[in-house]
Amino acid sequence: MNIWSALEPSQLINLTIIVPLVGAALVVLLGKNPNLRESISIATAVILFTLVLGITDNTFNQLNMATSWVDFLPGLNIAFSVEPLGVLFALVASFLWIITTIYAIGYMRGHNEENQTRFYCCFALAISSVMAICFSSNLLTLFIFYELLTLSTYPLVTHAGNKNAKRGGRVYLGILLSTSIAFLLFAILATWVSTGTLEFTPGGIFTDAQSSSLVSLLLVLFCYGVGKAALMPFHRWLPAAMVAPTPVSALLHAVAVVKAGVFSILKIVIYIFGIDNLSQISTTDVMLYIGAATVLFSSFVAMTKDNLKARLAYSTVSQLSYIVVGALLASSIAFAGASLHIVTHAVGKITLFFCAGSIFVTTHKKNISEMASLGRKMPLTMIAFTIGALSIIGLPPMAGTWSKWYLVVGALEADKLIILMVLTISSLLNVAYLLPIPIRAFFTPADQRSQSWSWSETSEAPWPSLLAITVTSVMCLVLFFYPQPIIELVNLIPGVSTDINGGT
Amino acid sequence: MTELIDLVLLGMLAITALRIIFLKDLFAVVMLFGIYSFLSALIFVNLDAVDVAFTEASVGAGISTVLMLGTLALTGRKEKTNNHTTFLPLLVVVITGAALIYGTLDMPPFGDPDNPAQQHVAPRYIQDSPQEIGLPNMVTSVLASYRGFDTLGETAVVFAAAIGVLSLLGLPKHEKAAIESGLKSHLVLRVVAKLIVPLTLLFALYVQFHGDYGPGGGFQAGVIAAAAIILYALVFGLPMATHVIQPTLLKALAAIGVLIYAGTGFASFFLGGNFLDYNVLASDPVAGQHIGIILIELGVGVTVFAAMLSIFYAFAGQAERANIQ
Amino acid sequence: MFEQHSPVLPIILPLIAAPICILLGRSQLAWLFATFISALGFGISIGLMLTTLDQGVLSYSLGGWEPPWGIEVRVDAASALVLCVVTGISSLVLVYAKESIAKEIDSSQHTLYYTAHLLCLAGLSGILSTGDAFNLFVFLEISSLATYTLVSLASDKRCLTAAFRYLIMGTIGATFILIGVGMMYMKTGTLNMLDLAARISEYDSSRTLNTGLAFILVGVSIKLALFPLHMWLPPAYTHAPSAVSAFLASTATKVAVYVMVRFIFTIYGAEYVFHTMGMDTILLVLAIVAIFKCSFMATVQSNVKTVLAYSSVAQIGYMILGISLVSTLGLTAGLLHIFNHALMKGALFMAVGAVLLRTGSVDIKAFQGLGKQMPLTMAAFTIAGLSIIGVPLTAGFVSKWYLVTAALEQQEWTVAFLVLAGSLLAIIYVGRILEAAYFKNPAEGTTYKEAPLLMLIPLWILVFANIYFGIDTSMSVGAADTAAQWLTQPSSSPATALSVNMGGATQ
Amino acid sequence: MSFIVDYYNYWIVVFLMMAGFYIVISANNLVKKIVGLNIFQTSVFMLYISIGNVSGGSAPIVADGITRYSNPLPHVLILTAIVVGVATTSVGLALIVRIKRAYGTVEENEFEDKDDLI
Repeated sequence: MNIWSALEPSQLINLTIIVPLVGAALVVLLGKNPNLRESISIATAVILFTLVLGITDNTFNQLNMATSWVDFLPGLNIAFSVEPLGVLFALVASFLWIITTIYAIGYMRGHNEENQTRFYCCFALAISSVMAICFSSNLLTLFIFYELLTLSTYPLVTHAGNKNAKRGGRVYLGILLSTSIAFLLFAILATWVSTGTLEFTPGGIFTDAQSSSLVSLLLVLFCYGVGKAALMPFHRWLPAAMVAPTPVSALLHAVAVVKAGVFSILKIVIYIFGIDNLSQISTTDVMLYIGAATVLFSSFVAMTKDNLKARLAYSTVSQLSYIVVGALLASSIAFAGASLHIVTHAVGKITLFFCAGSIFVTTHKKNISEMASLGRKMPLTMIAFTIGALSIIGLPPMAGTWSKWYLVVGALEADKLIILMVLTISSLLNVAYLLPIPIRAFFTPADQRSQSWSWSETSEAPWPSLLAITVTSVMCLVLFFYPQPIIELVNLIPGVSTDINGGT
Repeated sequence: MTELIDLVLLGMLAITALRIIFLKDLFAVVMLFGIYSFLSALIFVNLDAVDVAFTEASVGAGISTVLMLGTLALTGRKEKTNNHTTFLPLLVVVITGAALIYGTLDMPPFGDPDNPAQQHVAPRYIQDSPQEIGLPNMVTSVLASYRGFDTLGETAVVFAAAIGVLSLLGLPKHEKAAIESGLKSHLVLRVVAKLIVPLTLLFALYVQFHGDYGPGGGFQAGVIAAAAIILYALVFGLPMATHVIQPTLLKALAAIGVLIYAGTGFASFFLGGNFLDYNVLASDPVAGQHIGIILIELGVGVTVFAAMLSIFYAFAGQAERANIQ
Repeated sequence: MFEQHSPVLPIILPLIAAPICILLGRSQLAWLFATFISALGFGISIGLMLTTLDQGVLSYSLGGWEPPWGIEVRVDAASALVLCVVTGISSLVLVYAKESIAKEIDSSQHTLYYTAHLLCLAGLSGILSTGDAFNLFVFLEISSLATYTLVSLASDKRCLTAAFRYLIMGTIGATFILIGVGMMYMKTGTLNMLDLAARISEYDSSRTLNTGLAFILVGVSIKLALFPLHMWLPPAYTHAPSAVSAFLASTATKVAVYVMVRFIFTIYGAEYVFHTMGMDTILLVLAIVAIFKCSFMATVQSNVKTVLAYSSVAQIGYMILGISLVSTLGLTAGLLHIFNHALMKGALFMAVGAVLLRTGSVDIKAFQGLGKQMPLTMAAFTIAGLSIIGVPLTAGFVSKWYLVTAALEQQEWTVAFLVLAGSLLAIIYVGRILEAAYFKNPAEGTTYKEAPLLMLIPLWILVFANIYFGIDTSMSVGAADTAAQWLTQPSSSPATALSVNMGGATQ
Repeated sequence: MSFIVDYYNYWIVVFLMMAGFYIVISANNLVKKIVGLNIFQTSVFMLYISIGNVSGGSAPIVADGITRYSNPLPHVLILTAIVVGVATTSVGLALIVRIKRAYGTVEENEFEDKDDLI
């Protein structure tokens, strides 16, 4: 599993950040030759994934990996170290990058997009930032790459370059930069001034020396400061970002960027506040209920959207809040559920986005109302869509089952029945806004003629895209039957366990 | 007695200033300003500041007034009435004035020899400078030696002003203008001017080199010499003047004056002293001081003469242009 | 042999070079010579910086007369830091100027431009190095006169009214400083800064000294364009030639901030200014109003140079805010922002100058589509713009970090939040320009070439400096921190020959 | 009474300064502004010279039989300041000449748009 065992473990971290950068540079250099450019993209993605696998292997072997780049300020440096939660996220992001690149080749060519070099280059830059966020060992490093991620995805969001793209980009950048500067940076600085450290430390860094009101305030600031987690009312950027080409929406706005947001919240909760201390903070419940409200409210909004990508976007907002809720339940098992949800939601939602993109490329249809009887034309795509939707809803035999299960158990353990109800209602709402799409595609005839269906009717998306869709939908199934490695990884997170009552 | 004269002069100044505020005729305003300058020069004399009085008279009442008149000739002599609100400026002035009055309440009494200002640094200039520098005029000693760096800066300011005016207005080309200019038709003026100009130049030289012993020095001398040429230009016309002293030469002279001054400073470098340390210029420190002061006063004189004259040329050149048009 | 004279060289080299430029006559020669002198000054300044950090304060007696009788040039870490900024920016701007002024200034005046630039540089260096309060006034006037000239060199007639307004305001400011220095002299009998400090500390409070301080602070505030005395700055920076805007925006106001620091911390002492007079609250409020009012003004301008000018006033607010926090950390933040802001604003104005050169306009419409047509220039503008916003890995982020930390250290939570909120406005005004550059299409049928190499090189040097000092902060923060420590606790600065001297002088 | 004798000089000087300052900020005509600036500065010079005055002293030029001299330092400072003043004046006036040529007026309220207002 670890083909990089010859290298020193800490070098692996550097490589995960640098390899995508090199990839980006090569993409720019080879921009004139599309075949070469895209081969490089895939090769980089594959290398990156093997690197992350190597890191995963080392993590299971309890090897410490840490590296420090520069001393930014006295007592504060840009440094990286590996911990299980980060590995989990890195695995998801790097694996799905391969798939997305394959998909993107089909999509971008099928759609004859312009500026493809810029697209692949920024994509690699964004992944590099994501890796740095995964392995950041202090808040400063996290913040720096969080901002770089925002900036490197901005050109992707505004890829089309038209008026809509500009408006979307404005909202995107405006909300993400504003919240991060006004709240997140403020919270980080306040933490720095009051505790003198920003290191991610198991059990948290706040002690009795900090007043409880300060810590409560900081929790709110952190939750809202991480605008990428799309907690209401700062969720508007995510639907706005849907002007981007679908591969971007798929990877970044269903996986990398938004997950970087919730990942940051998870990391802050566990390593800055500490799960155990969470219940003593007065604002935890406030944020918890705001998260719960976001879950419900955005599900309702999703139901009203006819545009498929917009509906998926609001669904993402809702699902992200699951993770926030899981983090703030102050229960070890809920936290495990939240961590797992990063993985399961990622494979489920990326499948849905891939399908949406394929539909758009093949039929140029954006709206759900136009998709009647699409199952005749794109049966494979629509089957994949069904699988993804079931996973998001959390029905067996799909991956989403596990994370929802743990979240529900966590809510019970924390004695928060309201949250339990919210989770249940939200699952029903998921059914209500996701399942009608495949049902409509398969069972509503477009017109009155009722010929029997034959293969010749089909016109699927280009084969690379189809391949990607197949892989992710299979993943949804595989992760249901074989979730063990992931769960083991989650159990390595200090203070987190999938066993009831915190395990042993 | 001194106090009484002081009081009377100050009263006259106050009246002049008030009149200037309300007058709309700019020509009168500028003339009143000249009077204001002269009156303040008198006050300076009364307060024993003879060098300052000399300078104020030649600069404030002389050069500044001439330049203002030159400007008025180009811009018109009437200030137009305006509907500006006077409330805000008045408020600002009253507040500033009140702050100053508040500040005066703690000031050491006027003229008291025991004031801090007279106690700390100044006594050395009064007691030791005649020995250390060897000059009777303490003002020159302080100006040229103890605070010679200030004076270098001052020379640079004059040079900068010349650069500024030249870049804004440009120098007149020295060529015979097609039309008659100046006041050549007035015989009396011509004769008087012919008499006065050389005398003034001679006086300038006297002021230049006598500054060590009495009031005067490079700055005043430069201004006076410039005034002589200005008079010449006024009577015989700018083209004649530019023929005598070419504008490009003036530009070079202004630069050379600064170079003489700074060069003296650099000479101290090479002779092992600090910048502007004249002691090292000769074997005997006092002699060295003397050489140094003569050199830098020369630098000041040359720069001021050239700068003031070229500024005048620039203004006069504008007026000439306006006349031609 | 010049080493012992190094404290005075940054002043007199440009001072003597200016008349030589006039004598050289040809503008090409003048350009080469001025650039050489400026670069030499930069080298000496860096040397001074290293020496002061290593050995402490350098003192040099002009004319061999020991202070307080003679004039002293006194270079400490604070002076050396700003000196490096001024000479460094000046060198880059001079390199940049050759191509830039070719279009903006009439060719007959190029030599005058270089001369005025050198005079301005000499004046600014003099202000930074002198240890004498009156000498400071003289150098202030040299730099001011040169500045008025520089501003008025542009071909647009509006530069004239801008320069005139600047002249009137600037002279009022200088005269206020003169009044203040006079009042200080009246109570102490000395003009040397250290000597003044020693003698002022004998007074608990004195009306004359209070008034003197008030006049000096108001005068300096005009010079540094502190809100609401900033009205001269936007037109001056808007209508001046681009090279001049780039130079002034990154040096002139910074030097004025330095003067304020000098008067507050060295001469009067923070105790007197902030406790006895309660100036900190006033400065703090003005700084915050400046940040918001002027950032907002920047968001509604259509002339990009005006946008940058208003942004400058807002950024000056940040510097003053650092000072008004009355702590070593706050002062460090203020000094650091002087350094960092020079890097960003210099780069921004240079980029705009390049646009002006190619398109002939600096209206925001002129930026449409430039992202494709002048990619290098606009990339530089983007990075410098991100630095203004305070995005991580740029110099601007480091400034913000220190400012907020300093505010939080003083338990000023609201202030800390406002500092960050202020940068949100920067997102808007920078974003508007970037949107025009990257999303709008250029007007029909216009194609512009990339800026000439001689402009791109200094521009990109500044951009790289923005990134470098955003990542490796040891140099900039180290110098600012040392400077702030010495300013706030004079006793912690290494003993020097002069302080021994002074013991005798103040008897 | 001695209070008044001690300070009348300063007070009148303050009045003169403020008269000059008022002209600078209230005048509509640019030339008049410059005149005001000169009056303002000249009055400040008087403040300095007053500081250096010593009752019963004489001009600071060594002469036999005189023991008490006025303070030469303020004189030196003001010599420099006067020069600075005339330098500023000449540049200001040159600007006015150019403004007149460019705008056709030197009255502040007659400039074309708000941006040009001084």
